[in-house]
Amino acid sequence: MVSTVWQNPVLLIVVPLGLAFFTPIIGLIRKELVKYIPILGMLFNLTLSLFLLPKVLDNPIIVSLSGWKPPFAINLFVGPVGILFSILISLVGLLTAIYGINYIKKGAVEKYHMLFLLLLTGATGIVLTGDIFNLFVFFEILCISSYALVAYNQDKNGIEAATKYLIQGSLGSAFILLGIGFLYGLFGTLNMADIARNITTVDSPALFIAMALFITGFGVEAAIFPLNAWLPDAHSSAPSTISAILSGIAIHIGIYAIFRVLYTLFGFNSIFTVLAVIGIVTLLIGEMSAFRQENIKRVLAYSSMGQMGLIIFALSIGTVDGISGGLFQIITHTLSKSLLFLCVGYMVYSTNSMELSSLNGLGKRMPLISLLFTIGVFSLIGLPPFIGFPSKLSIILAGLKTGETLFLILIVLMLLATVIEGVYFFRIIQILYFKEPDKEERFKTPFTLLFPVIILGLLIVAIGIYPGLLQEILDRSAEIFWDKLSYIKIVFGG
Amino acid sequence: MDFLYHNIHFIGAFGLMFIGLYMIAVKKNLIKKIIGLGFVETGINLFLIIIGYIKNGTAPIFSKAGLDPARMVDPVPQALVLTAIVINVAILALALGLAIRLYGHYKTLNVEKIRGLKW
Amino acid sequence: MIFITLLIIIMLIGAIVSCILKDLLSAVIVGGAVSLIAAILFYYLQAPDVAMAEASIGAALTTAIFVFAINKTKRLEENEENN
Amino acid sequence: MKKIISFVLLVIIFIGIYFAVSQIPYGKDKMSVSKHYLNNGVKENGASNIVTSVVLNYRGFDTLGELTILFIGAIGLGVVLFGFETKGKDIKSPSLILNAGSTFLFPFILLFGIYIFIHGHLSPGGGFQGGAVIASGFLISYLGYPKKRISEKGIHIVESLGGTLFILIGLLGLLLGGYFLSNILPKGTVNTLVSGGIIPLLYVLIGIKVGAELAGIIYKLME
Repeated sequence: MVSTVWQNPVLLIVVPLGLAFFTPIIGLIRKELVKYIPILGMLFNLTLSLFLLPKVLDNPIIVSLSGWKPPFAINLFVGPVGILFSILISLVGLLTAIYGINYIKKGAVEKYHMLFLLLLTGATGIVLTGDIFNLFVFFEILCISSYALVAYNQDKNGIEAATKYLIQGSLGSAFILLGIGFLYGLFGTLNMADIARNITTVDSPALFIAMALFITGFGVEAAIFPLNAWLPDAHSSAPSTISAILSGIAIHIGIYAIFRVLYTLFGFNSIFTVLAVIGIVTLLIGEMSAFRQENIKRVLAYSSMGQMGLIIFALSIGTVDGISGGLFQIITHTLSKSLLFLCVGYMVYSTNSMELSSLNGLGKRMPLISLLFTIGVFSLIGLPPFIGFPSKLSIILAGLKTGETLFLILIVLMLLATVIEGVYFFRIIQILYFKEPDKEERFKTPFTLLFPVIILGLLIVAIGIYPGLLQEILDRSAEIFWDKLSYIKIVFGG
Repeated sequence: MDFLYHNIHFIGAFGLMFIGLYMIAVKKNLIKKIIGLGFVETGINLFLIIIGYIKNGTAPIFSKAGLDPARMVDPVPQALVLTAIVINVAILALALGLAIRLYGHYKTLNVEKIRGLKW
Repeated sequence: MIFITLLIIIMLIGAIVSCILKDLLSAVIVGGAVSLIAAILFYYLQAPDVAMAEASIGAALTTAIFVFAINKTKRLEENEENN
Repeated sequence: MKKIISFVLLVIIFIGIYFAVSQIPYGKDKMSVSKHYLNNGVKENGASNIVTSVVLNYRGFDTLGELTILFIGAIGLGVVLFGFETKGKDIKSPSLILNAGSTFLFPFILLFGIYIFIHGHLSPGGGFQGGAVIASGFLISYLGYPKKRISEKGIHIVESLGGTLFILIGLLGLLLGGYFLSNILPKGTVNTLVSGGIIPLLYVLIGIKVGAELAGIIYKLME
């Protein structure tokens, strides 16, 4: 038994949590050590998740906690989607933590690293848990630590954005708790598989209200169209490392939560059409607002909003292909957007300004960063040979495969949005390369800032050239993500 | 009257939530909004406890012999509400911290006078 | 039952009063009272654990935190805010 | 105008919620999982307070998350208020009554808090309630002596140790019992102080940690 303890998936949550709890004591011993703790935790998570991936592709693992079988105790459902997300979280978390070593210098540095680790732990917990209230608890961990981190710079914008985010986000959480109350009142259990097993036994109005509450609540975090007022402010005024995490991970976790609840618990079909339309509306609004911005980080934030719409659309197509495409797009967006935010973080750090005009001619002053920025942009637009191309293609193919007129129209709108996206991103690239720089001197980039960005760039190119590497895993994940009956069967065994 | 009699607990819980949501939506003072947030959470907690209540039930504690488990109220919502109360205090403390900082920057808590905040 | 009905009505009136009051400090104190009544309701709903938690955390500590925060900001809600 | 619109919207939402609630009968027995807890909880965990059993064993993972959230709340407040200079109104020096009263009350409040969390598995109350009582003891001692502060370092050490030990006990359960947070210690006789396996132990840790964290939050907002 002892030999298998170290590969128990619960360690993915517990080890970073324990490290975060232990950090203040380490900080008392030596202050410099604190900034290496997130790296340690994420390195552990990355190794363990990569180790677990081949196993869960065959059979998802059910981990019951505190010694009782589900539904009597909380259980983790460690399926391929969960592990895939866990790999993404720990990869981006690791790279961002390395970036943060030299980037975060002012303010409560120790506390920043603790909150950073806890945010990532919360995200990991959400994707692994199989209990609806446990999901809420981890969701709160994610949200509250991001409220605090958005305010980290303590300037006017940061505090304002954090306040706005906090009020809207905690209202969303309140709705989720209310929805959980309804579900508990109807079924007397909190285990998702147990609820899913019984969900046909109740008439629809109460269930519909519960579902609406869940979509609203998680939708605040996922930035679905009418609920996304906080996003551009929060993502643009946070420190760049946190913007990368929020844009690259937190909002995807919101989407994961929505679709986990919808696929596994409710399984309604009519709502998906509505969600697909909302997704495309979010996409168009996001891209059009990004078009008008003059602040580089706000451009990226609005573009994140647009990408969220695209992912929601893909996941609401309602076929395995669509889900696979949506998951692929999540990976694309995570890698590209964190790359972009990290690059921009360095540009803003060097030029001390977030205005687009201050980026004039940076292509000559910091060639490598600008090159990587261009890779990220091309990948987001969906140009070959970068990762964005196969993912967007698979979404379009999945939509066309359904053969419905509505989806056809939506895909045309999506292509239109891509064109808008292309225009404003090419404008930035033109500013980077074809405007005359104010000064001639070159910036020197420290290695800890350069290394994560280069890794992300390499990953984008590598997966873009060999998308087949990922495709099988994604298809298998999509099957398990979508299939409610097998979820119930796996949890209860037999 | 009969309706009131049977639903008075639910009216209490949802009335509190209603007032809280109204305060968040309409009031312009940040502290008032935060008080409203507290009311919403208290209302939801009340709702959860009401769900677990059984008429003439006893508290789920076997403090003396002869208590019948079938007559006890549901312990799970109580556990959930314990969690929710603690979460609530963390959120409120953070919100008040932010309000203090915001006041330091703008010398007002009226969200309409604070530049970027559109609610 | 009548007692509980009365409590709930007082609680709701307290919440409305806290919504209307211009003086933030009084609003917060009334809010604390609402929490306290909620704690009594929890007790009558056979949840003594929750009642204790709500009374000690929800009513006492939260009110204290609010009072400290108001001490650092402004006590009165400005007049034009309520039109 | 905005008032009326919000009011109408809220009324519509709540009518919808009313229809949903009408499907959940008040005061009826709706349990499915909890039946198991009520019938077997004492046997399985040895704690006579079933709520404690649920909080610390059946749903112990939630409690770990909850502790984390309070931890985040305290740290986050530190991040938000970092380097914020005092602008609060001057506090008058307290009267003799407050001064003497707080000196006199402080140890008793502390003792009461400790009593609450040590008896968490037997009677209502537990770590969170006891921790809150302890924090209010610190609040009163502050009101009596505004100049006197407990050290922030001490608070950090206590909350950090509490959390780490909680996780270590959980991991010990994983190592010896095969499941995270499984109840590995002997259950003892029901309704005595030493019963319930790891439950009283965990509640003591939670009580200390919550007390330190809430006291820390209060101190940060007061400064």
